Amino acid sequence: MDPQNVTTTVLGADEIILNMGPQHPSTHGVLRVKLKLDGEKVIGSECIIGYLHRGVEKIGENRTYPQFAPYVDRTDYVAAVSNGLGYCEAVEKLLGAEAPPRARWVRTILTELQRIASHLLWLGTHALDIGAITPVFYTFREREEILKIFEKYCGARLTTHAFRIGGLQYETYDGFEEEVKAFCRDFEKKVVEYEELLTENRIWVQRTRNVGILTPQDAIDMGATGPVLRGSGIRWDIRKAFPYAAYDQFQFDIPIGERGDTYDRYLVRMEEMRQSRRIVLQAVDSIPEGPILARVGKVIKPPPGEVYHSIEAPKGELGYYIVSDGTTQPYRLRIRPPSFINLEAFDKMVRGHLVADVVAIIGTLDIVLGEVDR
Amino acid sequence: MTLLIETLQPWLLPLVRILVVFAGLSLIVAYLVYAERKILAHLQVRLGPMRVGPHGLLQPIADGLKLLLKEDIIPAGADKWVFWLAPAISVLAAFTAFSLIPFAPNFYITDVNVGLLFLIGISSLGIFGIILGGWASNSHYPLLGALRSTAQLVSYEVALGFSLVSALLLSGTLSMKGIVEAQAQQGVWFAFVQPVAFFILFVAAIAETNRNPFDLPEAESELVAGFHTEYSGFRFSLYFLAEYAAMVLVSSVAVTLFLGGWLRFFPSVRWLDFLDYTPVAVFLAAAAWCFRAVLRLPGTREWRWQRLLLLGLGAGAAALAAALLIPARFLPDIGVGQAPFPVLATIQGVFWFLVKVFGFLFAFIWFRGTFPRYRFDQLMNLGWRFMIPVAIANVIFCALALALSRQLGWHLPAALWLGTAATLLVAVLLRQEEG
Amino acid sequence: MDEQKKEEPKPAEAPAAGAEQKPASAAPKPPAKPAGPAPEPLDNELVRRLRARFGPAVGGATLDRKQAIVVVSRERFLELCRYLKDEEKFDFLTDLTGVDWLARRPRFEVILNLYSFSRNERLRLKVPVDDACPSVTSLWGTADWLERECFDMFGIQFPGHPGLKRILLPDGWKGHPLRKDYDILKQDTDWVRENLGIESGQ
Amino acid sequence: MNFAQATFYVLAAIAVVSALLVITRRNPVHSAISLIVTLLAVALLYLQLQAEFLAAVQIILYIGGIMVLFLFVIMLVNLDVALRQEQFNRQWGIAGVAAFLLAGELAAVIYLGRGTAALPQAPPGALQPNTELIGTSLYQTYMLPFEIASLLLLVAMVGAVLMARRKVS
Repeated sequence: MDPQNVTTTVLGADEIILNMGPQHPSTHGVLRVKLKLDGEKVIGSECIIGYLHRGVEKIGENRTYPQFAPYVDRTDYVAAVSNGLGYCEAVEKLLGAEAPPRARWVRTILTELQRIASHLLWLGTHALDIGAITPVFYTFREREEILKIFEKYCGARLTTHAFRIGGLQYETYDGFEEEVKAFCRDFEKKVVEYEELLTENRIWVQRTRNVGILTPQDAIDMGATGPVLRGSGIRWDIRKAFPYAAYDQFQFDIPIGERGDTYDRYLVRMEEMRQSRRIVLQAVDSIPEGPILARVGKVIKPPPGEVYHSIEAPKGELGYYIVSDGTTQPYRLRIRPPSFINLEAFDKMVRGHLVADVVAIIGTLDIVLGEVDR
Repeated sequence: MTLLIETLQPWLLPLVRILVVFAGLSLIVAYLVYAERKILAHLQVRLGPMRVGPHGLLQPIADGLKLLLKEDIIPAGADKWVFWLAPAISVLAAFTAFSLIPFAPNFYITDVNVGLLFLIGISSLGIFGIILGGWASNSHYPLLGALRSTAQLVSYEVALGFSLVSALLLSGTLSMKGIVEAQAQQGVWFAFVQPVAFFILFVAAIAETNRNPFDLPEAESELVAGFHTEYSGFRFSLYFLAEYAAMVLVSSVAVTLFLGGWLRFFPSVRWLDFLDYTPVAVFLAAAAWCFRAVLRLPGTREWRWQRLLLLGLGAGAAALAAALLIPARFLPDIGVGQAPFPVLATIQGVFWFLVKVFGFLFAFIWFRGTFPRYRFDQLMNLGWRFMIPVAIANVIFCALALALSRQLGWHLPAALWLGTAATLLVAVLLRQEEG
Repeated sequence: MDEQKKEEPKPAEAPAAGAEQKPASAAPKPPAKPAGPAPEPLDNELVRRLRARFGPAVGGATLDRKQAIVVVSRERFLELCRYLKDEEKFDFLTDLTGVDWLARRPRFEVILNLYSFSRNERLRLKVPVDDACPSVTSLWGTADWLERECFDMFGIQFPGHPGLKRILLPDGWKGHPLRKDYDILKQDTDWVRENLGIESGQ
Repeated sequence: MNFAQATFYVLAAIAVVSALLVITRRNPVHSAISLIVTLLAVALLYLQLQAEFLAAVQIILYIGGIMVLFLFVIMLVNLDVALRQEQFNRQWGIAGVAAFLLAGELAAVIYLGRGTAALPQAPPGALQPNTELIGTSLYQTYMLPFEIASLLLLVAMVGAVLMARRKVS
């Protein structure tokens, strides 16, 4: 009963090539998508990326290990803490060092807060793309509280550079635990608030159910990780599979979806925020005393060799593959960007849907172009 | 001189009315934008415009000026004439339609015996503004936006038309004024005996004005700005004006047809007659609020102007309240009959009308802050597979109820309610079939 | 931009050996910096099975920082990948990238990071190549963009790839920036001048 | 010439000129706009004849409904192709002659029949409730033809839908 489709076929009107982006409100930065349309139906797509390419990996080869740490904040710039954690742990592994317990606990807390902040940003913008203009203000209100904690801890809100190789950059500030707890206490009610706006909303469900379905087989084939993979029903999380930081100490669940559609990914991320809160609460109650920095020496000079270390970043598996030649600079530094690889599944998800679903699918992939393009 | 006045005599009063209506409308539209920004802001835990004037009250004027002074850009590949013409059509259609709205028993521009039909006709011309604007821009986004809105408007106009029919059946006239009078005479607003029609009208009105959750033609996250993507400055402001004027228009139509137009709440309940004095009470309350605010302001020199302004506003409101209560014998006959307070009686209608219209507009804004956006096919499904069948069923049952009451002497409201129940049954069945 | 000299840090063409993910033998963690962890030979079930099946195509196998690395020759690479995916259940291609060993022959290494959900185990494959490496897009959909990126950055060809073209850099760009002989300050000035209308993007 | 006459001539001129534009414009959208203007002018003429209902229906159906769909379709088909096509084909000479003959015939008929067809002046007020009059004549006097006409339209509609349907494979 779609009058447009009917007319299009009968008159044999041409397919339209629609260019979305790189300047488009809902391509989340400078993604450019070329859509082949039949009426409003997408029959093909191509992502054109690289508008934000800054050669981060090349820079990595030309900086010493500590010098490069701030750069990783600028890949996925809405989850800088997670990036920093991944990089620092990778270099620590390369060195054969391990951060002391206190550092690992604080790292866990901050990283989980960062996951909440990243998911909040995703939720707000995703809802905005689908036309609900209010949640974004609510989510930013809570994200602000997290950013305040970051700011108090390390002086920066976005590109935090919170950790350093071997442990923490700074000792926690006075009242850190209380503020984190206060945030967690409030946050429980706030999640309910978002869910009230969206979860049961007929239009929201209609717009996200059965949109952008990614089957488990496809998800694995396309290398999807993080909430995208879990939304497709695969219970896999690096925090459980290869525990890092202090995750093996805490209890939390890995939510998964059933159908692999946009609505499932939405539910998965909402539950992940709750689980993150749970982890933070456990961690903040048990921060051990002790040093915050391992003895890694003033000059970071890992022995020759190579390492691949990955963490469960908010967007998915964030991996660092570092090859050392025994000097103070990495010989090769590769970042495995979750956004980049998740975005690859876009074409598979978008075919057969309408233009309106394209923005829903871009939103549900939760990409950050700084990381896609590096 | 007298000759001139005599020739102009038949034109003078209508002309004044036209001027008043259009000036008032422009003001209402400008402040509707402000109200929308403020209300949305407060729904979203922020403040909204605060800079221009106290609480941003002059913001609409600043915005208007800015838009007027901006460079007028016509895209290179655009069809200049059509590009120029399109926004004008939109505005013209939206504003002309107001000439048929009766704001009060004695305050309207014209009353035609096919008023409602004309109104639908004129407002349907507004589509051309959108479709031609989208086409003339010679760009994909506007074209898609225009196609979407055409399909949407044409579809929802059907449901809208059917929902109007039941009001016509009940009142037996197409004249807008006649419809309100019929409601006064039958002692019930049609919304209470035709709730389904009222609901469909409301939903279709949102769709017709491209408002959330049906704002697909200008869905900014998908089509940038839809049909007016390529428009800027003055032309853009025309579209903007047309959109908000259309909002006021559909609210006015809904109020006239289903909420008793200028009638106050429960017009036939005698002991509620004191409600007639609500305008006075409102002005007095405004005055009281101003005076209280003056008292609460700090008494220092730098607040002098604010105090003076508030005092002036309070005095003005109080004076208006007093003016409303000028007894009849101090005034020349202004044609309101035997009312004890002629000024009050004149203001009454417009006051209640505006109150109801603002109720509607608030709902529009509230929806925008609450709902996500429908997808195009969902919108079409909703329109064609649900709203139109239900609207048709409602018309049929409404006509049946009327026939029953006329031929067999059934109690009319009861018969109508029975019809409504039957319609709701149809709606439920349709829903189930879909789900 | 320190060029890689003679002293290859690492196993690449190192001898055969084995072990696996087991923390058994390898890499304790002496916190002191100079010693540090070092690569050591690996000889486990998987490697043995691979050797039995593919013989000389399987080069060195090492365990570096508890991570299994197997060097594979280009010729039977695709076959080996299929085996790994179908028989050994390494169904997830985590990452595919390259390393430029400027002085070595073959010059490049293509690195594949495989993961198996059922075994919860990672495996790193290294394919020494000069200019071309068989594409694995037929096995893992992920490889599409990753191989394009590898081509973009290193200029390694992937025969069998459905549409090998640049992905991060503009299509007309000259040079492959992650090669070691591509200075960090270098850029395709002609392209910049032509397309951006400026002298330099720095 | 009084005010009413002046209005009539102005509207008639607009209708004729825009009707000419409809067939001479190269761009179909411009033609459609001209057609809208023609229809609008005709609607205003109805209004002048105090046939308000007819005028309103003309606007709603022809302009608000049909013309919107016209434009809709025009936008969906590829305009560039249409623009490049010949607008007049080889038969236009013959068509012109035929049109000329027809016009002559019409003029002759009007000229010969002058006086016989003079309509009596309608009594004032007779046309007042014209909505009801139309309703009565449509649904009572001419019930059968009306229903036959609507049936025909329904058939046409069903046929169009059937033809437009995608072949389900």
